[in-house]
Order: sequence, then structure tokens, then C-alpha cells
Amino acid sequence: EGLSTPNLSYRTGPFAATGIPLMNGQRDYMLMLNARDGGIGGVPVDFSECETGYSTEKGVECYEATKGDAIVTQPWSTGITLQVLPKTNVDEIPILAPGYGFSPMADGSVFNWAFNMPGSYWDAASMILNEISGNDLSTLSGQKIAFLHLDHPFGKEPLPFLENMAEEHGFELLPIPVGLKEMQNQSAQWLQIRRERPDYVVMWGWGAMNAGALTEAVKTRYPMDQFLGVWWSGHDGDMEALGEAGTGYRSISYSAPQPDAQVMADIREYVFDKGDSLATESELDWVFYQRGLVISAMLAEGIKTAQDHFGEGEITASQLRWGLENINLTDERLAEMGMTGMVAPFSTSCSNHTGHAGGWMLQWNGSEWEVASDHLMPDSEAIRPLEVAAAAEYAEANAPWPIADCE
Amino acid sequence: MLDAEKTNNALLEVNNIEVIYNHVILVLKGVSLSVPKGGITALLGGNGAGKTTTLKAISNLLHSERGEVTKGSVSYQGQEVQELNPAALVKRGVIQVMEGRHCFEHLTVEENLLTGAYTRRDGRAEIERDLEMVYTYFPRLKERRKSQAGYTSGGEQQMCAMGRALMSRPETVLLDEPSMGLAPQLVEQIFEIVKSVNEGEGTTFLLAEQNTNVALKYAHYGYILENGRVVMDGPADELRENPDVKEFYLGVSDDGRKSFRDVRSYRRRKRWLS
Amino acid sequence: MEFLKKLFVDPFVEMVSYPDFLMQVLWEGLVSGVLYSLIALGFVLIFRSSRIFNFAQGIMVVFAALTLVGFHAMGIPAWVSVIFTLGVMALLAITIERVVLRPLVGQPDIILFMATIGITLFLIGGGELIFGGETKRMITSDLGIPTGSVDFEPFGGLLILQHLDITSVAAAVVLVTGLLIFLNKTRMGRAIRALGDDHQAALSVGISLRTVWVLVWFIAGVIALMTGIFWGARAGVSFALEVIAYKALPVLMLGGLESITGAIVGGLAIGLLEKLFEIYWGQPLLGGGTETWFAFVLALIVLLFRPQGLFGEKIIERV
Amino acid sequence: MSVTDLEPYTTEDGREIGGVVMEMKNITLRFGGVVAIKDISFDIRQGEIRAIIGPNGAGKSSMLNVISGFYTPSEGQVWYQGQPRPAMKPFEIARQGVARTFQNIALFEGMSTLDNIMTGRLTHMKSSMLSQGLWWGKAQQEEAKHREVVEKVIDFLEIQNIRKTPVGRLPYGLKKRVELARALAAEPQILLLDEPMAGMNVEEKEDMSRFILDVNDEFGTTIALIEHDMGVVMDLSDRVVVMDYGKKIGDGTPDEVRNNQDVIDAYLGVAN
Amino acid sequence: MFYNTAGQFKTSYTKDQSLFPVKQDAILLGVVLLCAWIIFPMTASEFTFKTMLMPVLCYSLAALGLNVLTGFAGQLSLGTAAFMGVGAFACYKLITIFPEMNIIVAILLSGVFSSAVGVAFGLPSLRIKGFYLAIATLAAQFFLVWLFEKWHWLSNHNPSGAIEVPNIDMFGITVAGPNAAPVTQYYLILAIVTLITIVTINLTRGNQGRIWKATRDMDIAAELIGINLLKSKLTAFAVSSYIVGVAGALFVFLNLGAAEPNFFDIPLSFKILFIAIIGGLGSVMGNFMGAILIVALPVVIKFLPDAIGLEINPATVEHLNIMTVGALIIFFLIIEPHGLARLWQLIREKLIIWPFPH
Ligand SMILES: Nc1ncnc2c1ncn2[C@@H]1O[C@H](COP(=O)(O)OP(=O)(O)OP(=O)(O)O)[C@@H](O)[C@H]1O
Ligand SMILES: Nc1ncnc2c1ncn2[C@@H]1O[C@H](COP(=O)(O)OP(=O)(O)OP(=O)(O)O)[C@@H](O)[C@H]1O
Ligand SMILES: [Mg+2]
Ligand SMILES: [Mg+2]
Repeated sequence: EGLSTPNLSYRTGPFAATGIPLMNGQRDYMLMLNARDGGIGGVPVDFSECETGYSTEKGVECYEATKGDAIVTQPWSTGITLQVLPKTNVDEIPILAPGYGFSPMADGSVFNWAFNMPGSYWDAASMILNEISGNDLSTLSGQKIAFLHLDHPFGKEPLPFLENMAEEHGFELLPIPVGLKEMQNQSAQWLQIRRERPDYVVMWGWGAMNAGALTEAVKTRYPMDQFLGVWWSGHDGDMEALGEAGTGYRSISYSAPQPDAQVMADIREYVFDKGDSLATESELDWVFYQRGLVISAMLAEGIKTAQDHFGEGEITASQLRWGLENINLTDERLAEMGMTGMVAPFSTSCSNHTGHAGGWMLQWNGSEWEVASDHLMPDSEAIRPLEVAAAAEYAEANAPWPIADCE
Repeated sequence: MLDAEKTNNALLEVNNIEVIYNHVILVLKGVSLSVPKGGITALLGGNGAGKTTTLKAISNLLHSERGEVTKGSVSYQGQEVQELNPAALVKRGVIQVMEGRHCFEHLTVEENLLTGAYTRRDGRAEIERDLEMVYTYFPRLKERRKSQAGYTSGGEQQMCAMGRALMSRPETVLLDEPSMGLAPQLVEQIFEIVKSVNEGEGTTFLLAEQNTNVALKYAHYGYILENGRVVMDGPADELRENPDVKEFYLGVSDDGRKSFRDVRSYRRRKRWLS
Repeated sequence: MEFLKKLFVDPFVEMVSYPDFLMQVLWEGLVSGVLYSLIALGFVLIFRSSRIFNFAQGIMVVFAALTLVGFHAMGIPAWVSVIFTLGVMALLAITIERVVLRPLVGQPDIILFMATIGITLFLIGGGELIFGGETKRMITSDLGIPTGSVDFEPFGGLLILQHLDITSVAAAVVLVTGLLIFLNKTRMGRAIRALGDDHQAALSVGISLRTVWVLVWFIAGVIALMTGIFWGARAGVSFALEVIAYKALPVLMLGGLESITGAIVGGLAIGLLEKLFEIYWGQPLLGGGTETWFAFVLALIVLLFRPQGLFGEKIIERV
Repeated sequence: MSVTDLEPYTTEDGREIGGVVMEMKNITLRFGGVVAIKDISFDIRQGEIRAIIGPNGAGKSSMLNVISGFYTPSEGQVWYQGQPRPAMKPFEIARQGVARTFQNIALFEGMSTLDNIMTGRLTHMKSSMLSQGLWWGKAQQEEAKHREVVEKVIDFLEIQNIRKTPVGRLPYGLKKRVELARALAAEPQILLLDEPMAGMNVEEKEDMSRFILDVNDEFGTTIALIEHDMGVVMDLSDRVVVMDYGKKIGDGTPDEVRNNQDVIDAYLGVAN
Repeated sequence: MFYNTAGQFKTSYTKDQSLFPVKQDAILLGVVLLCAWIIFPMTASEFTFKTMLMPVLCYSLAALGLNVLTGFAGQLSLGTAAFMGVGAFACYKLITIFPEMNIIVAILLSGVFSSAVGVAFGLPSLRIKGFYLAIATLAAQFFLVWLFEKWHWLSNHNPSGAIEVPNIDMFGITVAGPNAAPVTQYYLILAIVTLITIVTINLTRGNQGRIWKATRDMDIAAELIGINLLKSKLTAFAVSSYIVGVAGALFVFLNLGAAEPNFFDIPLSFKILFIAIIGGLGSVMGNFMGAILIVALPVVIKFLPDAIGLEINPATVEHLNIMTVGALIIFFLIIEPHGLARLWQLIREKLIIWPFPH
């Protein structure tokens, strides 16, 4: 009955606001494929959602409930990812965490089953540093960068990388945690920012934290052009509420909205206009919705790669693993998919499960996001050794842990 | 006198009610009473006979104790009242003084009294006047009017509860064990007050009492409850003369009052029913 | 030595060196304090009249705010939406009384407390079902609440006061004054207090639990709406707001569960102190985030000396 | 016989009355502005039944609370067995052999009658938590041994049939009896009873009187008793203290007290 | 008339005090144990193990711990989750510092740490009562979670702040970590839960139980009849936090496999409180019934529409689920405020007098 690709979604709970457009994008893309092409490679996609409310406990429930005939699991929270990660080795099911999860998952020799293309949090952090330093990290020396983050595995994820960079390039890193209960009342954090006068504030926020931080930033009169966020901190909904006051705020993104892309026309034709979508009209142009499309497109590409390689329509989980490991998303292929410019081309391999596609800086112009940079790339040379070391450490702590030979 | 009018002038009538607590404990097994207007009716009986339950069944306070009337009916002024809520009953003039005082601990004595006038709408002056009246009945309360009821002695709390009920200008008062824990002269005093309110204002009283002696002295009519059933009833003076009542409820035998010291020399168990 | 200096000297030096910053910290503390007080007030009112520790107050804030925004989104003018929302809150009060409280009259405190958590869950589920999970914008300007800010430059520094915050402080003052008059000067006020002591006795003197409870829950709903408007204007209206209910707990404990004054003093004290502590001690010495627990620990310490809170009724212990 | 004469003696019905076991010396108790007890002294002798009477609010219960350690006197001291009693927690006083009942019944409503009475034994139980957790050896034996004592009390007070009933459901009078049983189960030296017969009819009062007398007689337990029923007080007690407004206004044998004009004025009224 | 207690006389006090004076109860328990030990493990799928059977047991145990404190000793606690956290983090440290340590020993030992922390936060209970005491436990709740978050040593400096359970063997069988078989873990959990339950039943029906209950029902009277309140309350805190700590360690090590500090936040405390109250305060068996209702039922509701092929938006299901849980709580509180255990007792009483109405 098709390719089972469950999504551990969260349309409820404190993070629902940012989750919903992403989930809608993912869902609509798969519906569109089914309606337009009859699925992938002629096999319909069985895209189902299991609600987690961003709770790790429910995440495990969903994982267990859906893993049976699934060919992939999409845990959708760094916390759930961490929990499910070691299990996927045993259950032999690929875990797809596009742009989230554990950055060292890039090292496919250790994390055989985990994929986080097209970029990891360390990639994001690296690109942000590149952007503010004008691609010369040494200029950051002596500067102060506040790292405002959700006090949760997600928010802490880039810390090792940033600390490493701070030490190497001589800037001061000031981590400022925001507890789950303080997301909406960040006055203490912003008083600290006012006191410390950092040169930049980099935000790893999610859900209600983003809006809270932006509102406080305006109140504190922190210069918006020195305020940057990770790709989950660039939600149209939050920015629209802020309007003009948010002008200048930037968010790194591995995806870029392309309202005129062919794929959007298809989505409208095959899904939205038929009333099958859960999204609203204005949501279709949102960064998060379109990123949802990209996420499903990457999964579909993995499936297709596997189908082509194995010559079967109904692929298995381990066949999909191979597919995800051998994605080669070129410009031509993107054009074929009608998604030119929505994500940068990248390819994966046994040892590289992230793809490191890089991204763009999006900037809020007062009413919508604009691409405000050339294509940016992370500093792979700095990241790779850290990934390998962290992956090795993980494998050791969780021994016995299978290591693949990628040569 | 009053007893002749009893049947045709009943203010409050309880018809064969059955009460069950917690869905399983059957407590009243068919109790019928008839309370004449302007009279003092006593409900007598030992511990656990069901006096309190009867009173609560009348004033509809059983509900919050997980009890319910499963059979029979209660009518006041000829109308059935089981469905009314307690507040509505108070407005109709039936108020209960609960067993065990139940004062509002954190309110002062005076505030306690004033809550008694909650349902009244006849203006401050009238309420002030009644407050003074209560204070003349219970001078001790006046002394302690400003202290929190929770810190007054047991007897003071009893007075407070009585006074609070009187503040509602009731037509009928259901009094549950008013004498409990009161000093002897206060017991007399309270019953004197009952009597004078009864005579002066024409207020009807239904009182549950253990102190049979005093109760029968002041009541006009009495019911004796045992094990959830009415086992005997009659005008107070007749009951007073009944030899069984004398022996078991008044503690006097044929040769006068016996000393409590002598009780251990013999054991008695006699019941009309059970 | 060094540590002691950081603990006892540096914070004060900093306060004196940057008085404008100190003033900003105090103002921010004051504003959060006022909002804490408002939530705590809703609690207190219900607790006084029924000894119910109403955990649902937090979700009522969210619910009221969402309803308001929801009505407005349907194209109803802002002030009419406010009136409709009040209607919904009244309906909610009636329903809660009818469905939850009435059958539970006379049950132990903890049971009623649990029941209010049940209400909370029900409202969360129901609210998300009706309104969806997205963050909504509070209709601040439609309601005529001024936005923008005034700046002062004390001691050559900068002090920014948001108009919104000033308005919320003023509105809270009005509300509290009204409440105090209602509770202390009216017959209903006395009945509310009596009810808190003894349900049965209150019933027996003819106080109608139903009326009082519906009234009290409705007033709590009004307070919730007001809190929702001001808090929502700061951070948007979403279910994440619900966690601010936790902040009201230490406020209540500190001030005393049944005292209006306590709710206000407790709220302000906690608002101010937790901010001061976080900024001058928590962030430099403890890695920040102390606001999650500071209020609780403060309340705990105060309770050790006054087990009924600063203004609570003395617990009567007699045998 | 006079109150000041402290020689041991035997009462008419053959009970042995010994020397003083407990003595209140100039006890004063204040609550903020309220003076509940004003400079009261009296003694309790071994084996006697000592009544405390007085109008409502006189301070009788407060006096009992001082004796059992719930209130600490503002001034004055309690002497026990010839020694001034140091400041102690109520539970320590209970462990010295002082047991009591309460004016407003203080039973443990969530437990059965049996368990309530068993709590009276806990000052005598010693098995460790560990052995209780394993329900092995000492704990189990102890449980059975004390159950036996408790069953005796239950038989004695004739409450066998409510053994397993939750006390919350019992009628008032039976609750009082269970409370007495709990106090008796502790096998106290001194038993303090606060209005044990309030809310009872004559028949029940007779029962209760019988229990009190039997306890006093069979175990030689000293009893201090507050009661408003003058019939009971006068019949049962050996000596009576009379309080009014926190002051002592009389002390002596029932007959002496009955004829004391102050007592008549303040409390008894003409009726008695 | 199958539930007839007539004719079951006891000839000694010891027998009367035995666990199941009524024969039918013992039989019923036997059936329950049979299901738990033999039938479920033979029939359950991995999903059932992981999301229902094991969580129900762990939650029951935590609720049992809470029940000792709140239900038996009458001290309201809203900090259960934090004490579970202490257990889990303690176990993690024990396992990583002493990799040779037997996991069972480590789990049972980790309770000792939470017990100590529990006693520390229980100290104010002598002065502070009722809802005000809840503040002490809330302080524990928020402070401890903050500490788990900030004190990186606890999670061995894991950047995410979470603890992750490595593969652990016992007698050659993998019992914890991703490689462990659910059946093995289930049996381990079941064994520990059964053991602790039996000990708790013994504790609560004997002298210690009476001391706690007396403290709960009326602490002043309890003190006046000779109970050392401080000791009584602190032992309750100690025993309760011990059980809760073990439950936390069990849950994380044998069921979840990983946990971040926020997992131990207040919603978890409330969930356990629900279980204890819905099950019945002051009852041991109630915890199990409560856990089935609060933990397993939502899982069933959640996956039911899917299982029967009903197409409902999962978010809607979740909303309805939350509403259902809320409504169920209110519903059960109304029909029997003393919980499922009391409800069961009432049914039993009715059965005894059946077919007569009273
Ligand atoms: N809430 C309750 N739940 C269960 N049983 C109850 C409840 N209240 C009373 N009972 C039972 O009902 C019976 C009658 O009690 P009730 O209080 O009416 O007696 P009473 O005549 O007032 O006794 P007393 O003189 O002691 O006050 C008693 O046997 C008692 O056990
Ligand atoms: N904890 C307390 N705080 C304040 N006042 C108190 C306290 N305890 C007792 N009192 C006051 O002390 C006085 C004596 O009270 P007590 O209870 O001893 O009287 P009593 O002689 O037992 O009366 P009764 O026969 O009515 O029980 C009363 O006026 C009471 O208000
Ligand atoms: Mg009664
Ligand atoms: Mg007294």
C-alpha cells in the first residue's frame, strides 16, 4: 500500500505555531506527488502524521507506533532525535532530520542510519559567523557575540562549535539561555544584552521564543541588523506581528522561498485548489511552508535514487538508506523538479550524511523576507574534525556501536 | 393543646423518608414526622439513631455528604421541598443550626452573626436591631464580638451558631443538639431562649437532642428515633411519664435518680426494636 | 575572598555605577510583578470563596485572550469583542460551576485542585481545537491601548518606559481598588469569605454557593481577560502563555492564599526581586535562568518564618 | 478529708488514692490579649478521678492542653512525678504516659476503628521500618501482640462490631467511644478526658461512666475529666476544680464544691 | 452471590492481618499477576511494551511513591518529577563512574540519592502545611530541573544536556540501551515494581502506615498521642522519594533510553499526581489503575482512529485526547473523589450484599 513515510509532527503544544507551516509544506508536497505523478516511481506515498506535541515521551510512542512498515522516521525535534538515534541502528530504519538533530550525524560512518541534509546546526552557525565577519573570521577578534538560545537540546546544539570558534578566532561568546518557561518573558535576558552590549546577537530560538525575543529586541532598541537567527528563527508569522520594527533582522536559511517556482504551481493545482491542504493561502509563500516542501522533496529524491538503483518501486528501509546516502541533487535535477533556487545543490555520500549545501541569509524588509546574500557556505574545514571527534565520542559512549567502513 | 392541632396544622411534614449514604449505607428506614406550626418538637434518640440525618434531609444538606433521600417526601407549608436548594429553603424561613457548631472560623463573631442575615432584604437598621437582640440573649458573644470565631471556646461557638440562625428571622429552626458541650446553666438558658423565641415570635422549632431531660421539659411533642426508625412518639408530658423513657432516656428509675456510680453494677440492654 | 567580593560587593558597585540601568531593571521587575499580581488575584478570589486552588487561572488567561482575538478576527469591532468575550467568560463560569464544582461540593481541597487541573487540560485541548496553535497578535491598537514608549535620561543614561506597560500598571491599580471595595464593603464580600471557611454552614445560612461561585469565577475570568490583553500585547497570544500560571504560585504563597493585599505585595516583591537577583547575581555567578526558581525559594524562605504567608489568614490550630 | 491533706487513702468503694502525680504551679496562659488561664494551681493524685468544671470559655480545655503539652504556659510550670517538667514536645509527653481525648473529636477519619485504636499502641511498638517492610519476624509478632491488647480494649468498650468500619462513618457517640479506646490502648498513667459525654443520652452516659470507673478501678489509671453534666461529675469524681474566666474559683470534694457560693453563682446556678 | 465473604472466619490475629483476608481478592490478584507475568509478555508487541506496559509500570511506581507521601502521610507534593530526575541522573552517574556496577544495584542505589534530596526538601514540612507546603516541593521541582540543566557534570558534559543510556549487560544479556530486548526490560521493571510494591504494602498496613495516616488525618492529634511528627513526615519524604527516584531511574534506563532535563519538569509531576489521585490517595493498588487510565488510555485513543482506519487529523486527535483526559479526571473525581480504588471497594461492598440493594 505504498511507501510509508510517517512524520512525527507537532501541531499542538508550545511550539505548534512554528511547526504547523513546516508540517503543512511536507504534507502537501507528498500529496502533490501522489496526485500529479501517482507517487514516486509509480508507487504512492503513504504520508501519515503522528502527533508528538514536541514531547520526547510522545515522540518515542510515535516512533514505536510508526516504525513497523515505515521506510523512514522523521522525528522533528532534537530531543526526540537523540532518543531515537541509537534505536534506528537496531531497527534499521533511516532517520531523516533535515537541518536539525545532532550535527555530528554528518559522519555517516558512525551514524549509518541518520541524515541531516542539507545542513547541520554547525553549518548554520558557521555561515552566520562567515556572514557577519565578511568571510574573514579574524575580524571578529575582540568582538562580543551573544548566543541567545532555547535551554533545550536544540538550543545547545551549536555551542561546542561556537565555543571552538571563539577560542580560535578570539571573539567573546556570551551564551544566554532562555528557559522553556521564560520564552514569553525575556526581559532579564534582554537586560543582560543591554548591559553587555554585544556586537551581535545570534539566536537559536523556536516556537514562542522567537516572537518574545524580537519584541524585546525592539523594546531594548537593539540594532536589528546586528541580530541574526538560525533557520528556525525566521518565521513569517512572528515577523508579520512585528512589522516595520523588525526591519533588518536576518535569518540564515538552507531554503529560499520561490513563489513563482513550478512546484508551487503544481501544489496549487493538485493540492491547494482542491482543498486538500491544511495551509492557508498566505501561508504558501512563507519560508517555513516552502522549507517543508524542500524537506519532502529531499526525501522523495532519496526514494527515487533508491528505486533507480535497486530497480524496485516498493523499496525497503535499508534500500532507502542507500538512496539517502547517494543523493545527487544538481541544478539540473532541481530544475526538473521545478524547485530551482529553493535549496542549493548538494550530494551525499557514505561519509557525508549532511551534504553541506550551504544557504542564504534572509532579511526582513518590514513586510517580507528577502534573500540578502550570495550563496553562503559553511567552513567545512573547521567543522569536519569536530564532527568526526564528536561522532567518535558518541560511538564510544554507546559501545558496542557499529562503525561502517566508508572507503 | 398543640397536639390536637397537630395533624391539621402541620407546617413541616416528613413522609416515610429513606436515606442512603454513599449508595450503600441505609440510615433512615422510613421516618415520618409532622411538625406543627408554632410548636417545639423534639427528636430524641441515641447515637446514630439518625436524628442529624433526618434534619439534614429536611434542609437538603445531605447532598454534600454523599447522602441522598431515596424514598418518601418532605413538604413544607404543604409544598414538597426536596428539590429546593438549601438557600431557597432558608428564604422560605427554614434554617438549620448544625451539629458541631460550624462557625466560620476566620470571620469574627459579629461577622458570623451578620452572615445569618444574608438572605434578608429589610435593611440595615432591622439587622442592627436583631443583632442587639442576639447580644441580649447571649451577652458572652458581645464580649467576644471582635475575635475570630475559630478562637472562641466550644460553648461560645454554639451560641454563635444559634445567634447566627436567629439573625435570619426564621419561621422554622432546625436545631441539632443545641445543648452539646454547654455548661448546665447555659443549657437552660438556651432552651429558655428557644422557648421565648417560640412564644414571642411564634417560631417553630424542630430540635434533635440527646439531653432528653431538658428537651422534654421544653418541647410540646416528641419523637423517639432508634436505628433509623421512629419507635415512639407522643406529647412531651406523656413521654416524660413513660416508664421506658424514664429509665433509658431520663436516667430515673422508680426509686428516683440513680447515681452514675452505680451503673457498673448491672448491665442493661433493652430496645424496642433492633 | 574573590567569590565573596563577587557576591557582596560587585553587584552593589554595579548598581551604583549604572543607576539608569538599575532603574530599568526595577521598572521591568515592577511590570512583570504587576502581571504576576493580576494572575494571583484571580487565584485569591476563587480561593477565598471556595478554598479551591484554581490551577486553571493560567489557562483562563490564554482562553480569554484567544476568544477576544478570535472575535475580532471575525470582523467584530474591538470593544464589542471585549463584551462578547466577557459573555463567554460568564458562560464558562456557569458551566464550570454546574459541571465541576456543584458535584464536588465539600470534597477535600486536593480533589478540587485536581479538578481544576482537569479543567485546564480540557481548556487547552478545546482551545487549540477551536483557535488553533498559532501565535496570534493581540489587538492592542484596536483597543486603543497606546504603543510606543517614553524615554528618560536619568544620570545621563537611558530609561525606556513602554506606554503599554504604563497602561497595564494603571489598569491593574484600578482593578485592585475595585476588588478591595467589593470584598470588604459588601454583603457579597462577607458571604465569599464565609464560604471559604465552611461550605455546609454557609449553605445552612442560605448563602447560595451557586450564585457566589459563578460570580467569583466570572470575576476571575474578567481578571484573566485583562491579564491576557496586557501579557498578550507583550508576547503574542498562544498557549505558551499558560506557563505564566506557575509564576502566580509563589506569589500566592508569599502573599498568603486568601489575601488580596498579599497577591499584590507578593507579586510586586517577586517581580522586583527576581529581576534584581537574576541580573546582578544569577547571570554573573550562576549561569542565568534563576528566574525559574528564585520566586519559589524566596517564598519558601518567607514561609519558614510565616507559615501562612505575609498576609494570609493565620492557620487556626486547636484541639 | 481536706484538699491539702495528701496522705494516701482508700475511698468508700475501695479504690486506692496515692500521692500527688501531677501538679500545676501558678499556670498562666495568654493568647495575645486574651488571658485564658490566670495563675492557677492545683494537683492531681495517683488513682483519683479529678474533674475540671466551669462555664464555657473558662479555660478548661486550655488547661488540658497545657497538661498534654499542646500549649506552653506563659507562666508557671507543670510538675510530673515530683519533678518540674522541662519544655517538651507533645509527643514526648504522650510517651511519658499521658493520654487524652478531645472536645471536638480528633479521630483519624481515614482509618478504620481498629487502626485508630492501634495508633494508641504506637508508643509501645519498636520494630524497625525494614522489618515492617518485609513483614517478617519481629514486625509481624509485634503486630499480633499489640492487636491482642487492642482487642481487649475493644471488648471492654463493647465496640466489637465496628472494628473494621471507617471511623468517618460512625455516629458521634461511638466516635467518642473509639477515641476513649485509643487513649486507653496507650495504657496511660494519666488519662485526660475532655467532655467525654457531650452529645450523649443518659443511657450512653451511663455506659461511658461505667467505662471510666472501670478503667480507674481495674488499671488504677489517674483520670482528669472535663464535663458539663453535673450529675456525672458529682457522682464520679473524687475532687473537683472549678474555673471561671481563667481563674480558679473552687477546689474540693464534690460536696464542698456544690456548696461553694462562688461556684453556684458562676456556674451551677440554682438548679443544682 | 459469587462474591460472598460469609463463612470466611479468621482464627488468629495474624491471619486476620494477612494481606488478603477475603479469598476472592486473593484470587483476583492472582489473575492480575498472571496477566502481568505471563500473558502480557507472551502476547505483547514491541509497541505495546514500549509505550504501554513499561510506562504504566514506571508511572505506577512513581505514583506509588507519591502516594506514600501524599496519600498516606498527607503531605502534598508537586515535585515528583524532579525527584525522578534525581534518581535518573544519579543512576547515570553511578553507571558511568562505576561501569562494572550491576544495573539493578545502580537503580536501587540511585533511590538513596533522591531520598536524601527529598528529605532535605521535606524539612520545611514541619512548619509549612497544606498548599503552602506545595511551595517547598515546587521549589524543589524548579530548582532541581535548573540544576540538571546547569550542572554539566551530571550529564557528563553532554552538549545537549541530555543523558543517554549506553548498552548495559547483566549476566551476558543486554538489559539497557538500544540493543536490549523489550521483554527483558519489561521483566526487570516488573520485578522491581513488584518487589517495591510488596514492601510498600507491608509498610503501609503496619505501624509505620498508621503513623503516616495519623499524621495525614490530623497532625495535631497525632502529635498529642505520641507521634513524632518531624520523624513521621521525614520518613514519608524519604521513603517516597526513594521509590520515586527508583521509578525515575527505571523509566529512563529501561524504557526511554534517554532523557533531557526538561523531561523532569512540572507536567510530569502533575501527570503522576493525576495517577495517584484518580487511582485513589492512600491506596496502593489504585496507582496501577490510575496509571492504566492516565498513561495507557491516551495511547490507545491516539492510535485508535488510525488502527480502525479512520482518517482524522492527528492534531485533532491530540486535542480531543487532551480534552478527554481532562474530562476523565473531572468525571472520575465526581463519581468517586477517593479514586478508582475506592470505586472498586464500593463495587465489592455491593457485591457482598448482592442481590439485595443494601
Ligand atoms: N456521611 C456519612 N456517611 C456514611 N454514613 C453516615 C454518614 N453520616 C452519618 N452516617 C451514619 O448514619 C447513621 C445516623 O447518623 P446520624 O448522625 O444521623 O445520627 P444521630 O442520631 O444524629 O447521632 P448523634 O446523636 O450521635 O449525633 C449513623 O450510623 C452513621 O454511621
Ligand atoms: N489558640 C487560642 N488562641 C486564642 N484564644 C484561645 C485559644 N485557645 C483558647 N482560647 C481562648 O481561651 C478561652 C478558654 O478557652 P477553652 O477552650 O479553654 O474554654 P473551655 O473552658 O474549654 O470552654 P468550653 O466548655 O466551652 O469548651 C476562650 O475564650 C478561647 O477563646
Ligand atoms: Mg447527630
Ligand atoms: Mg473546652
